[in-house]
Amino acid sequence: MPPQSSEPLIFEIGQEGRANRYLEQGKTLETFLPKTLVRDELPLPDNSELDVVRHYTRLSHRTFGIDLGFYPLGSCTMKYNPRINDAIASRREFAELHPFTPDELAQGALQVMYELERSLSSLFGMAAFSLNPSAGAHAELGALLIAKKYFKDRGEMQRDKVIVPDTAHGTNPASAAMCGFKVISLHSNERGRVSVDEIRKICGLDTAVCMMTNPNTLGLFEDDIAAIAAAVHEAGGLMYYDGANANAIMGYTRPGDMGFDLMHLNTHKTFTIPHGGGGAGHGPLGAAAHLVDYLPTPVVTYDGTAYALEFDRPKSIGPMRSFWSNFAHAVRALAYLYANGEEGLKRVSQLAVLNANYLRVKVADFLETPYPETCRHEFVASAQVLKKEHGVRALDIAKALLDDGYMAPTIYFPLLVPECLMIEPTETESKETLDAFVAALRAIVERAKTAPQELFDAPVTTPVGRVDETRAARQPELRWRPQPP
Amino acid sequence: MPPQSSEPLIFEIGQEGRANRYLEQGKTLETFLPKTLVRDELPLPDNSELDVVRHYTRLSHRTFGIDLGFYPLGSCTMKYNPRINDAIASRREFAELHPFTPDELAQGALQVMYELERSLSSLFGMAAFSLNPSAGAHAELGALLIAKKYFKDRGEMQRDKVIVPDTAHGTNPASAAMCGFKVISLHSNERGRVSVDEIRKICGLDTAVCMMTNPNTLGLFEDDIAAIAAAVHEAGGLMYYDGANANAIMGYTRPGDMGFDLMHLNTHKTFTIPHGGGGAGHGPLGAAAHLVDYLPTPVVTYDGTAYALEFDRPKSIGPMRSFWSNFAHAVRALAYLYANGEEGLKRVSQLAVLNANYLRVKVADFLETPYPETCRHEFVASAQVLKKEHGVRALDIAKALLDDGYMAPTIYFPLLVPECLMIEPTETESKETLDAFVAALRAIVERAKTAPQELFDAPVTTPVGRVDETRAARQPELRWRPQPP
Amino acid sequence: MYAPHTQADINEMLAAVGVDSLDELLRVPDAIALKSKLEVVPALPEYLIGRRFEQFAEKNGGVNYRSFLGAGAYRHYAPPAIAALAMRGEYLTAYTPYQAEVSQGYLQAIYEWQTYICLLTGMELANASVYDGATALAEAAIMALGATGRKKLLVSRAIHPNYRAVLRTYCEGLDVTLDEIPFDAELTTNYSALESALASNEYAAVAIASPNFFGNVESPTRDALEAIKHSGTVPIAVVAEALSLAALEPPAKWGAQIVAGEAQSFGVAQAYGGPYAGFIASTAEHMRRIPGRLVGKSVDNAGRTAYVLTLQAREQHIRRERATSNICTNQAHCALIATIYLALMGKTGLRNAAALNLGRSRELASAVANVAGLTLKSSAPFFNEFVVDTGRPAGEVLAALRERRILGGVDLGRFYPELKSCILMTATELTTSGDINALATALEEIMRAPAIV
Amino acid sequence: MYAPHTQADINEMLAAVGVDSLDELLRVPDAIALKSKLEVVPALPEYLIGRRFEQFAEKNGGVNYRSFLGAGAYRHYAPPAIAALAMRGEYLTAYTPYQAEVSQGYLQAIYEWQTYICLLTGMELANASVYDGATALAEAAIMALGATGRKKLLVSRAIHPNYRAVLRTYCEGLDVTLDEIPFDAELTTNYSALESALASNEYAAVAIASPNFFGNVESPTRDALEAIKHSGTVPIAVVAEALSLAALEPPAKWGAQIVAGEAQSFGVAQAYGGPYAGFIASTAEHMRRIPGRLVGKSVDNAGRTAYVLTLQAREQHIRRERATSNICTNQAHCALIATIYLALMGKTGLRNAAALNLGRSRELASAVANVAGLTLKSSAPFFNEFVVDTGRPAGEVLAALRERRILGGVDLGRFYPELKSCILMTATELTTSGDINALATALEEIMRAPAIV
Ligand SMILES: Cc1ncc(COP(=O)(O)O)c(C=O)c1O
Ligand SMILES: Cc1ncc(COP(=O)(O)O)c(C=O)c1O
Repeated sequence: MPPQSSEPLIFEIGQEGRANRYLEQGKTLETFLPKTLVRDELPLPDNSELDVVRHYTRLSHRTFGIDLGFYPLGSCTMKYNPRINDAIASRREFAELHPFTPDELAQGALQVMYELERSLSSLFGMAAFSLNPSAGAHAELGALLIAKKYFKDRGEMQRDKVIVPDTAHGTNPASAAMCGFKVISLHSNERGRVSVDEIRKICGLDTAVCMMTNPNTLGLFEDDIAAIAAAVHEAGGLMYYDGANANAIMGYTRPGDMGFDLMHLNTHKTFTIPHGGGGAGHGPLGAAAHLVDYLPTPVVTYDGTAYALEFDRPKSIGPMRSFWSNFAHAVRALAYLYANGEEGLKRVSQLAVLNANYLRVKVADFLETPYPETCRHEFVASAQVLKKEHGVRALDIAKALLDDGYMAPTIYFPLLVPECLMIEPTETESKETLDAFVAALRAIVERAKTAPQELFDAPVTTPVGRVDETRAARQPELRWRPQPP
Repeated sequence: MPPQSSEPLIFEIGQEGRANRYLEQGKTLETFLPKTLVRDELPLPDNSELDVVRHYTRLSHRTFGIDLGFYPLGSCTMKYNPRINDAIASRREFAELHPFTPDELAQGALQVMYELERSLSSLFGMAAFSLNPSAGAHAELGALLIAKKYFKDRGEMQRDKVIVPDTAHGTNPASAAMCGFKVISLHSNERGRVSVDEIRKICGLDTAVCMMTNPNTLGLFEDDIAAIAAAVHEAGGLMYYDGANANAIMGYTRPGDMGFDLMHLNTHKTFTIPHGGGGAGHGPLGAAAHLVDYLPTPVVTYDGTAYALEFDRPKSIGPMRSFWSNFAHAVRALAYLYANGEEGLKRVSQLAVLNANYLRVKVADFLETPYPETCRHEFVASAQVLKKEHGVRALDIAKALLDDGYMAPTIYFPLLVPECLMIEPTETESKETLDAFVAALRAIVERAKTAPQELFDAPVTTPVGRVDETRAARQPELRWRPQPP
Repeated sequence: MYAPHTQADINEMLAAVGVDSLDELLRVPDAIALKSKLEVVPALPEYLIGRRFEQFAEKNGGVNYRSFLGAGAYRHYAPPAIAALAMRGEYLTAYTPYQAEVSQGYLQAIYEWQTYICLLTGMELANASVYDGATALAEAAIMALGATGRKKLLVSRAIHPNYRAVLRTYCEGLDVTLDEIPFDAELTTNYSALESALASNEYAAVAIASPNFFGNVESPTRDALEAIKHSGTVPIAVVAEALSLAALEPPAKWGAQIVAGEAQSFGVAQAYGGPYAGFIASTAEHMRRIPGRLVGKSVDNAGRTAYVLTLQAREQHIRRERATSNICTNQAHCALIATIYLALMGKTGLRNAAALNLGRSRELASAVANVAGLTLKSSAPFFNEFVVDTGRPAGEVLAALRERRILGGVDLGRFYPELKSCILMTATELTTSGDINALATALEEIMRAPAIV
Repeated sequence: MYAPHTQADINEMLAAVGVDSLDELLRVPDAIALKSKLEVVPALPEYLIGRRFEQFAEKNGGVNYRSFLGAGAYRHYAPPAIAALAMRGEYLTAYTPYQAEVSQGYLQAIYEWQTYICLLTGMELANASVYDGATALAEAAIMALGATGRKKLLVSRAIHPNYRAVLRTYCEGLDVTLDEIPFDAELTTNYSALESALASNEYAAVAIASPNFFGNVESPTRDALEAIKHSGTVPIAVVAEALSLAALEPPAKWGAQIVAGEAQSFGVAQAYGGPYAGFIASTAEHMRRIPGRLVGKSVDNAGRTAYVLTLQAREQHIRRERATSNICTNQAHCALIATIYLALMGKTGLRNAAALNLGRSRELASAVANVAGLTLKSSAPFFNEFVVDTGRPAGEVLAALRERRILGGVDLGRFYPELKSCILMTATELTTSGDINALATALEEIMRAPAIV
């Protein structure tokens, strides 16, 4: 198609009164409400269904998703989103079920949640999960609220420190702060890992929680995890597992076995919930036995005959969202579990790790890989040398990849690696795709040396060129405004 | 998105054994069949679901549809395809209904067909419709088979001529030929119409059928149609109405009232069945009372209690397709009728004609319009002058429009207008869209005069440039071939 | 109505055109002007349209029955990925790809479809689709008539009765005689009858279906094939259950020159009979006689690979009454669905699906054969359907099954007077053991009762 | 499993990596290695997954009942065009648009969403979504806490109980005190209580919902508004039924500085509670405290309009523990759905939908009020829900309705001990007269019988 040079805003098209006939014609608002309560203007555009369809179809052509190409966004596990999951979640018996439907008339939904919860608990070695949190960060918050309540119950309210490695995702410290915890940032050692000694050094009576992900965001397995957990526990603290990288461990080890007391999962990562342009996610929150009573409500129970939502849990931190769960995503996640079973999930992790290592060794050929050892589901490369020698940054490489039809890797994270490119291929990509990506990346690195300006100018084939972020932040324009008449 | 330079064929990707797990693993074929019957090779590619999704998503980005922009393809009525119709047709109670389901268990489907049939009969003044034919051309064939049988029954087998105006669509003469009729091509008069005198002159004892569309493919209403019909009838012939242009007349006149004995509809035109890249269509075939018994089978009946498929109709020409109808399209067509009702359908024709005339007067500003009078749902313009003076043909204009994000009008049809552009906007386009199209076309005509080479080179922004049709025809490559191993 | 016009738009546009009213624009001579009120279904807002069709849907109770129906329309698994792709607006709302430059995606998909059909049938070329299996047979016959200049057609009586009926309809127009070859006791084509019929050298084509209507795999005898060759008759293979092509020797193997088939099995909804996707494949010699669209590979003005509609000189919009066919709108979208289905299933998946059909139908056959009073009518190898003789009017047995919410199959008496006691039963990969057991139990009960007639 | 690897691929890749086996790549210290068998649901081929969930679906009988449930999740008409667009793969399979150049479509859609929320609420700016209505309230409270530096919050007890419960959960983390203002007999906020509470000047924010949980439109008194202003408290408006914004004066009108709301009503499926789309809108002064993503308009290197994520310095991935919120993944796709819904409905359609809700709910209210023994608890103007007093345990009445396949509404005793005899009943544009008559008839019957307790 001819690339549309630009698409007007929906507010810039349409005509008042160009209404679609979805409903019958009702009476005026004033028939039912005192005039003083009725708003007198509502400056929204009226558009024909055709024009709306065209608008959002065209916008979709300006949007890159996994369905269009390789999406190696590190830490985000952008794997294939099976269409059966959407088809199932769209069934009216799920989509039209009201959250206040009495339990006995929602047994199917409750069973979905129960089977998912039980499977996750077994798969990750937790006593139970709550499906309440809406995403990973939300579950982190829930976990820290649990920790806070737990220590309060134990009369250990002095525990106000949360240990967060420097490789941790920004949500970890942010969640800690939302619970009033002080964040202790922990430097990774030269192996890119948390060192037991460091942990032992900083752990103490003020330690509430140590938040870790394993493998960490460098893609490296924290092999001292058992000792770390022991140290934290010995100091009286709790271990929290950030499950964003769970795609690397299934069938090989479990957070519960590593010594974690609490954890979350991002089902939108590990279990193929479509990321939807930024959400909605789904963040099941798991707890070991001693913390199960604190999980957010409601929890799904099964008495051998019927499933039920249990709200009355005195120790619980309470609910974290309007209604029970991002249920449609629980449906998708369970469908994915059924597509795999135990063996399949193990295979998922195996091939995710294989793909990452294969990419790693290939990329190491022409880009610095600061941690040249077996990685798990992802690895980091660095453009530090390129920057020094040719002025080409990770950002430039990222933009050049866009021109080749690839989504860019995560860049500038984790923070400890300068000019970082964090690459996570996932298991659903084929060797051919990886080989093609390597070839493209190699060519870009070549061009960085011979024609760096080309990379500064990239991307050039995309609907727009490099966007001015500074201007956006300096002169924020966050909305369209109606023209004064 | 970066425009993909090209997309490999599905046969050029994949690996043997890269299988998706849709079904459980069965036994080998040889378990069930003698080895001699089992084929030994099946050279189809195995691809992951992800790769298939990417492939056809990318191909969709290289495909223009109404959803992406204005599609003024004359004679094709490319109006908006309402999504509710697809949603309804996809319901499992329709989509999974087997054609041999006993009538009493398919009453809903039969009622859909019955309501559609009754509505069409009333709307177009026919005694009955058969929903059997699969598209317009198929219905034409059915109509001519009816004529043949009718004349045979009447002992008038000498009637072997079918009169077809030169403005007629190619399917008309082609259908006539498939029934062994000789085609008499009739020149339009200077008003772009069939003249009664001509008709009187050629009608006679050998006249079987006169096939006309009204408005004709020039978009002009055949105002002498009653006299023409009378002349044909007087000579003992039958009148056939090609309903491709029915979008122009609803609520104003009916083929039955004009004197037609047989007619078809293209529900994929008038009633918003998605054209689907070339089909499937749906071609209800209508007949006046004296020909009803000849309609193809089955016909849906209603006895006041139950609906039934009637097969036993001794005079019928028989069935024209494997099963009853393109039923999913009958569902869509009926849904569209419900969205309109009588008043709405009249409005459809009004606004289709208004849009066409508005475009006509605007385009007449800068392009020759050979018939400068009120048109109906479409009109023709001509690039004859541009060709003479600047060498720019209708084809070049069409290709330049593609660069502006428009589908090209129908070109080089009808045949009697040199360098013809046949433009049908339909009623679902807004004035703004028409104005923008006019501006684009005006600019192209300007460029034709000032920079004709630009038009010869067009299109330049599309996934490929002008395609070599001659080479395709001279060295036909109609398929991919496996590489010899 | 879906029209975007405000009253202001209309006024402005009328003024631009220079008329006062819409009625003025649409006026027709008074004699033919519509005067009466119509009887069209009433206008409903969209949400009520949905409800109206929900009511219709609820009256299609058959979809909730256990079903052993097949006979030309098959219940196969269609992965949801198909709809997610095929229902994309670009595909749905495009028309025939006349403008190749903005239709490369669809053109390529059709080129892939043509290739899939070639690979499955073993033929040299295939077209972009015809209406369905029955019209594919009719169009194939027309190709043969044109190629031979003869005026007679020969078809096996074991071809789907609906296909033969459609061919008969077409033959009336073509002034062609249609003769039928009987089938033998094993419910396969009687090849010696075929041989003798061909002795006259008068037939343009001979058509054989495999699997035939009874589900049986046909194996034309050497002598029959010899007779076909000798008589200059064009051999046409008919394939109504395209999934069988994944398992059985392709028609090219026994020398078919044209294959006429139905691709509904490849992910296309049963939809009470349509739309489906007919296909025609042939040897190279028939290239210029093949009906309908053909997509060819070419290059653009920069030498890049590009696809385009080609050999249009065969078609009605160019050749009018001298065209090879009148077909214009075809079944492109169904062909697209089938193409995506084939891409998703792949060779491995397709062969496995075929194997499951073979297995399930054999499971069904032995369950049914175990019921006292029921016999399998043939011992020929079959694909996924077969004929059961009930020894009593089949309609009676089927009605009794219906009371048990089972659609037991197709009553063959409907098509073959001599098979009034027989049912055509089908099992696919979606037939469960539960279905089969329920049917067997029901049949046990029914067959224990004495026949009514 | 959806992984494409053939054994040959795996072997080749292992060799390239230089290890012998997959186990070697994934090995973990023995102490933590998984040794036991797991209890995960079994693997099924895709067609059986569909069947499994069909079984689950059939056990959600509630969807087939006549329903008068609302209370924060509403059944509104969602035109099928929404799904056709929103479920397109580009939207579905994108993530947060970090790379603006290949995300212009989604960025623009979110920019449109932000604008729609501003236009509907009358506020200056809006974010790209938060999890849902309840967390929107919590995040709004955090904004106010930050803006004022205070440690107390005041909320009307007529705010959705679930929202208040979530706020309570958050307050535990924030070490903040949460106080509630009672509602009066008319089931609207007691504004004199509000006034007195604010006298202390200790509250960071005061939150009021309109329509409130009982469906009633709130009209803060002049004195109350004065008190809010005077006390330096941030006024937060809560909107759980966003469709009401099409009919009622926007919260900006009474001086709300932050609006926390739920956009589920805009075409988002009820889906047993999620995912929905929370939104936060505010006056300009709170711009740098707003949580989550914000899309801004900018230009590209050629000066063309371009959209981009902006003001990221507020966010956790930049600011870590000093971020305004921890939110990362939000509810973008639900916001997209709502945006498309709003585009399709338009001003005209939205106002009409609101009018139909007003009308239907009044029809329902009078039908119910006509039943002997039932009274409407309030005479305040309401949007599409209202409270009915049954004079007996509401749970009993609802159970009796359930036996008649009716979900009569929400038992308010669940949340308010003093309203044990009350039901919150909702009608939307999809509630039919048939529904209302069926409910009224059932209630007549039920209320004729003596109360059990
Ligand atoms: C390592 C890590 N932790 C936590 C999160 C936060 O999860 P969510 O975005 O679901 O809130 C992410 C997500 O991007 C992450 O990558
Ligand atoms: C005027 C006219 N007649 C007949 C036809 C043939 O109809 P169909 O393509 O449905 O077979 C067409 C379609 O293009 C047409 O435009």
